[in-house]
Amino acid sequence: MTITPSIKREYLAKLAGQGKREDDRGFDEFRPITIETNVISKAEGSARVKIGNTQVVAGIKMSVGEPYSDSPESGVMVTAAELIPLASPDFEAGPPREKAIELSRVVDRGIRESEVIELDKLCIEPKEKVWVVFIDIHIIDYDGNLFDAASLAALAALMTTTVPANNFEVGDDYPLPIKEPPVSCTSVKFNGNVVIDPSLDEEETAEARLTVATDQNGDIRAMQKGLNGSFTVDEIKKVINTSIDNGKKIREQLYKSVGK
Amino acid sequence: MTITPSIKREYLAKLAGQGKREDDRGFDEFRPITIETNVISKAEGSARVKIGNTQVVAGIKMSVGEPYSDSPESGVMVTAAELIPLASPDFEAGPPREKAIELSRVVDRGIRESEVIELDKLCIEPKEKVWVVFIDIHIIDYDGNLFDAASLAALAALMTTTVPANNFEVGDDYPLPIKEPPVSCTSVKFNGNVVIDPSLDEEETAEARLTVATDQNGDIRAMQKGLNGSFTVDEIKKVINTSIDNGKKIREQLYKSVGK
Amino acid sequence: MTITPSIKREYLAKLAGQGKREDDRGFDEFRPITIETNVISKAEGSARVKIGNTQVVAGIKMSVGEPYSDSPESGVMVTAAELIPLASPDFEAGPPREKAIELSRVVDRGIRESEVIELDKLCIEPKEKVWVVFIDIHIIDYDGNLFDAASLAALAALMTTTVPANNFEVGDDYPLPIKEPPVSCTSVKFNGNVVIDPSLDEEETAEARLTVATDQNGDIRAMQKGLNGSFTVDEIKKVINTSIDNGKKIREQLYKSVGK
Amino acid sequence: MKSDIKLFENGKRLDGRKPDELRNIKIETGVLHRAEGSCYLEWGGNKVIVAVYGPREAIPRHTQNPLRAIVNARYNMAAFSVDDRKRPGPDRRSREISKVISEALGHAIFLERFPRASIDVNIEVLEAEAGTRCAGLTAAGVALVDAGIPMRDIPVACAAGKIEGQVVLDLGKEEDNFGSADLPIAISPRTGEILLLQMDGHMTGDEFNTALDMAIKGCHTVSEIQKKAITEKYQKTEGD
Amino acid sequence: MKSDIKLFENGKRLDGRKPDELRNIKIETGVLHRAEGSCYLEWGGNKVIVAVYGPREAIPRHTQNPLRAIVNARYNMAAFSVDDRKRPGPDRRSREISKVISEALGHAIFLERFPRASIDVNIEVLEAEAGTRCAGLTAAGVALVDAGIPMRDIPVACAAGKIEGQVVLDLGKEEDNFGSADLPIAISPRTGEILLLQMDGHMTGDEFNTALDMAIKGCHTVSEIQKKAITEKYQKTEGD
Amino acid sequence: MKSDIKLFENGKRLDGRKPDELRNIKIETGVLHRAEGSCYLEWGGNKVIVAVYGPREAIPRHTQNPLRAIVNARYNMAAFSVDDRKRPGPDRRSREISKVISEALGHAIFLERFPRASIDVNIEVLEAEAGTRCAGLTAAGVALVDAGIPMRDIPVACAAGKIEGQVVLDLGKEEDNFGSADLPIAISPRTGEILLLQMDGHMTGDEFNTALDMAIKGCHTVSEIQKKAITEKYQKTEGD
Repeated sequence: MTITPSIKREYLAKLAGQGKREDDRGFDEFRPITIETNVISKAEGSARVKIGNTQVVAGIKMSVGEPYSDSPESGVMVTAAELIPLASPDFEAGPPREKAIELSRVVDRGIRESEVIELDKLCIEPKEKVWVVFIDIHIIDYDGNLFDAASLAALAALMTTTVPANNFEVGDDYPLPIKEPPVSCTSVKFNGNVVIDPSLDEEETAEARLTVATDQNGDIRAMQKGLNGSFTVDEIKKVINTSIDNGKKIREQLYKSVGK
Repeated sequence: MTITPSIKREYLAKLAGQGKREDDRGFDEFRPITIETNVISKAEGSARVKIGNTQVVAGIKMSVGEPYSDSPESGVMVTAAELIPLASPDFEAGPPREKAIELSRVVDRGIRESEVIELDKLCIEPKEKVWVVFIDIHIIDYDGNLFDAASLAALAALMTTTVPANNFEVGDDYPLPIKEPPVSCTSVKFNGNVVIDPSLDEEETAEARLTVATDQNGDIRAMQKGLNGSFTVDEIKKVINTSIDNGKKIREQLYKSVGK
Repeated sequence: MTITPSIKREYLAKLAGQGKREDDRGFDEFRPITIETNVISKAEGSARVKIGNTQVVAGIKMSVGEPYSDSPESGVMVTAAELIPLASPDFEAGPPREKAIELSRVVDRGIRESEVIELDKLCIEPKEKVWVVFIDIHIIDYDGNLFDAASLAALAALMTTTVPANNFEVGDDYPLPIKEPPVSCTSVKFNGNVVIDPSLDEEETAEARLTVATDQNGDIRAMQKGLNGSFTVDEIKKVINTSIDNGKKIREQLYKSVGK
Repeated sequence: MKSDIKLFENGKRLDGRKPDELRNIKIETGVLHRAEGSCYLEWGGNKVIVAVYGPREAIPRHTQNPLRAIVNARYNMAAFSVDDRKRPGPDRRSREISKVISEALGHAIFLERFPRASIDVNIEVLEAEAGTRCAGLTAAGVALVDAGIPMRDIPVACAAGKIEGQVVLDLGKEEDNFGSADLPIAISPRTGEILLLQMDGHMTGDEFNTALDMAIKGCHTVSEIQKKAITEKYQKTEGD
Repeated sequence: MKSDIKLFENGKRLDGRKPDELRNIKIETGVLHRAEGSCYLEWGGNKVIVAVYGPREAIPRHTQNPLRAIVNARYNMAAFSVDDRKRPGPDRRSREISKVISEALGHAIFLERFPRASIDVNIEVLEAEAGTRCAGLTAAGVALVDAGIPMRDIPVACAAGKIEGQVVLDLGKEEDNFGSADLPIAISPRTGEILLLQMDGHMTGDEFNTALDMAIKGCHTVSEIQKKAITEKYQKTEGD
Repeated sequence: MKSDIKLFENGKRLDGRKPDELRNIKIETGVLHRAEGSCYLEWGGNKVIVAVYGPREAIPRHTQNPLRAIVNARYNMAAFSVDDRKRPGPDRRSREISKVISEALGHAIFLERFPRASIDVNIEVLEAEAGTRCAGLTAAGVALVDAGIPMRDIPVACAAGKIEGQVVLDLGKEEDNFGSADLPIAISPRTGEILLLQMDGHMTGDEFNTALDMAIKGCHTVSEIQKKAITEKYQKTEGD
């Protein structure tokens, strides 16, 4: 783990005290986002998302498998996020660690709990055969805010996924049935300041992190607080509001990028 | 591994030379034993056993599975003992090590070889469906003599187990068919003295360990010698006799605690 | 990893400069080879091969299993080579490392790609039941040139394997159907000299390694270059010729040892 | 999963509780011999035992922080703690929970006093019935006090949630399975700061505010039970 | 596996290429922010990205060589890179490829200048369609230059093979699946030395000589594309 | 498991042995080039090879004992050593056997002469047919001598058991599968001390005494075979 020298910490704190960030963004402002889809032709759906220098590729593979015994008429989704050593000098090879596990579980819940994939439409033969949707997320370049980049890449990939029914000889291909997805926005707190979409430097300085996923109605669909620090109730409410505002803009860009 | 300072070793040896133990027990005397059953309501059977400060919880879960191909009409039993870091500053998280493996294998053999569980009565459909009995043993507080505490907890849990036939839609619930179990007694040797039911201090000083499981007839059903030291033939015979005597008392307490 | 002291390196280089090797062999000469078969009676086929002091035991076990879905009428072969700590002070216990993986993959390809085992004759019931051939290679004593010793032991074991059809109640036993096998010869390069069948000392000094498997027609069936060093095109062609020559002699010895 | 069970009717929940009513909680401290601090907690059907070891040298060494102690919470479920036997050993869920609990506890401890050390908090779930992470964190807070670890405050946790449109405190098992949102939080009761917060499901902003408020109140109630357990232990000890 | 597809007819291959024709290759360098050196490469349907870190202290320590740096190439396929999803993490195939690529790259680098260090070369296959080890090694060569690692030469790889009795350059997917031999090599283009060589299948001595010759020529062609990508990057940088 | 086979009839066992008769044993020492000490042993259908390395620095370091050497026996079965292929690598059974053999050997070695060292005893079972732990321990004793490890005595092992009410020496395969008790032990032959003892099955006190006595006598017989193998080796060496 890189230890940000205290000098960097002080510099960021001093800037923040003047209402500024390293890259001149506002506290409630995201870095530029780009979303490209269909970047992997072997995948059923795929997307490359950049938030600033952070870069994530998500690919969707589908296959036919068995349903869980407690939901015999539902498809199955599996999410895996890998923090491969390609993306950062601090990521090591080997089985996923706490950080990667939290990331993939938060992305997974964001999609699963909001029922973004209509799993009940992915049954081929009750109790026997259903579609399995694998969401694989590769972090390519890590400059902060993986939660939002990974979640956005997964959504863009899902929204451009074609169910490969023909390949599996179970009918004609069709677009993966998808509901309106919530959008995830992450903020961090350092030295009493709360900023959205943290850069790597800001993340390394941060005492507390809060991810809020909101839907098109501005309702809350998922939250995850992280790190040793704390938030006040007021800070949380403010983060929610900023997340709703940014979520709206990002949702528009997402829809545009997937052609909807 | 804690290294008992030589001062402790000398103190215990000196005491033993005077025919005494740290806690004033006789060489052939167990610490107080308590046995509580039905402590975990989610389990099919369960027990908490204390031997002095040593504390063990065993839980039995049952499910329906396939028989082994070489015994198509027998149920299956699986024993796992975990030395979780809760129980001792010396236990580490991670996959089971030699000590935990030996413990669970000795407990398993004590039950399996004496056919305590009547596995041939746990067949539902030959070759297809049999009951699987999971014996999970959690060490909660480790103050010596895990072998006897774990084995006793497993027996008490098994003797109060109800086969959840109703839940699995294969008939009505019934008590797990059980034969008279052998009782395990462990002794250690240090500085030429042999004592039963070693405390942690005695275990850490011990050169050799001997576990003897005996049945209601005083027959021997299992033995396991451990550690670098040796026993003479006479010592072994003496340990067997002490184990038969203590085994009788513990068996009475066990039967009482499970209501038989 | 043992670091050959530079003095050893210089000694071998000096010898090689005079056209000599430690054990007085020619550059293109193997150490004495012995091949014993049927050394493990529990195995369907087995062989112990010595090349100089290097010693390898290979055993073949067969069982009935499912075919791969993309070759429903073919048997399955599985190769595993273990560098057990028995064989060398430098081998460690634990899951196979790069060196063992490369070894078993090179041996596996040598057999698989040349279709030494006629897998299409190992189908019992298309899509359902085929023979699975397990080739397990144990390195017993490691004094250099594992590739050739392991490959030769695997071939001798396969060529003396009986399909245990009777045991699995699928007909009468018969010899495993085998095609003419390619023979693997390994050379190394150090200080500009290329020698075949390296001893351990030569291996530890080597900059580059080249394995060439050739068949009875002198055709090339597999190659694998290893280590940090390089070969010139001429060196490669020369290694191929020496491998063809030695391959012929070894093939004769192999046939004789398996009684063909 | 959908269900036909009516989770909320006539102002009452399935188990008869009012919307803002906690399940029964029982806390006992100093229950283990070997551990430096320990706590046994029952919360509704949950049974949790916690043992604290440390501060002691963190191993392996590369986990050491030269400036402060690390908190190493390990949330583990016994194989027999749930309806379908759980395979022993950590899974992804337990590792995530261990992480968020470690982070929440870290805020309360004077970590900077113990550079290079680890404080190991072993949370063993013996029986599970919705809300084990809150139960585990709450028990951990008490066990840390029992171990004499210097702390700013005793962290405490409680969840609120939503069932059939109604915001309620401390979801029970069916409520957790069939409800529409769950919001477990942990706070520092002296300052009211939020140390842990997760949310799954669907809530409007207003519902969230109500739920957060209710969960914080719940935390304060649980905090009183924590303190009582600690006081009783110390009174007993003095009385010895 | 046998196939009815005609791989070679009228002097042309399935995808219309001549026997000694490469697939399209596109190389871009300096594509990543965090990496010290990086390269993105498309080679036919293959998409590969490489990041180089180091020289830095090799960890764990027991991997350190007191006399020189170690090269730690890690070839990894993304789960979505192939037709049937690949389970994440290294398998035996990827570990063998990592080993032979590490060895080949090591020859080109002045390893003796960095005792106890590791040079970590992360090769990520985003999409795979025959020839990924050559694509990965070629991209790694460029990324090492981009990272400023001092090298004797830029290693480069290319394969030749045999389909239906015909020796051809740079096998495509069907050619790889149904052809009769594959010969991937890597060379040091300045000296022509062979750094990596593997062969599977069946070739006569003459066929091998033809194939080796063709693969070496292929390497030189790819080497030009490597150099162009590097030059373009530096010109751009200077132009900034 | 039950069986209709008659294991004992007319004073003879299935394979014609008398109750107190051993299977054939063949021991050869110094059979490996790399190992510091080695032994090949055949015992009935069992084939075992043992290599000893050390004393050498124990790694990883945290396994070192500052006061004495550790004995690191590793019992391993070859995949092809049994009727149904065994998956390579250690399982729970082999790890338990490794533990009890390590402990038994440790008693015989002057461990205190080699603080921080490990003595590695690799026991490879090439073919298994009841009694491999006794065979492995016995071979290990010889290999330790061959390695020049200073020892108080040469440990030796043998089992007794019960079949159809009859106490017998050295169970064969069917006797092991269908018999009613097995009692493998190891002793220090000079002092008669018991170093290893395990018992499974059902024996009365009297039967146990008979079996223990018989197993000890068996150990002494095997001990003579050990010593002969060692002497022959030394005589050969001197004769060179």
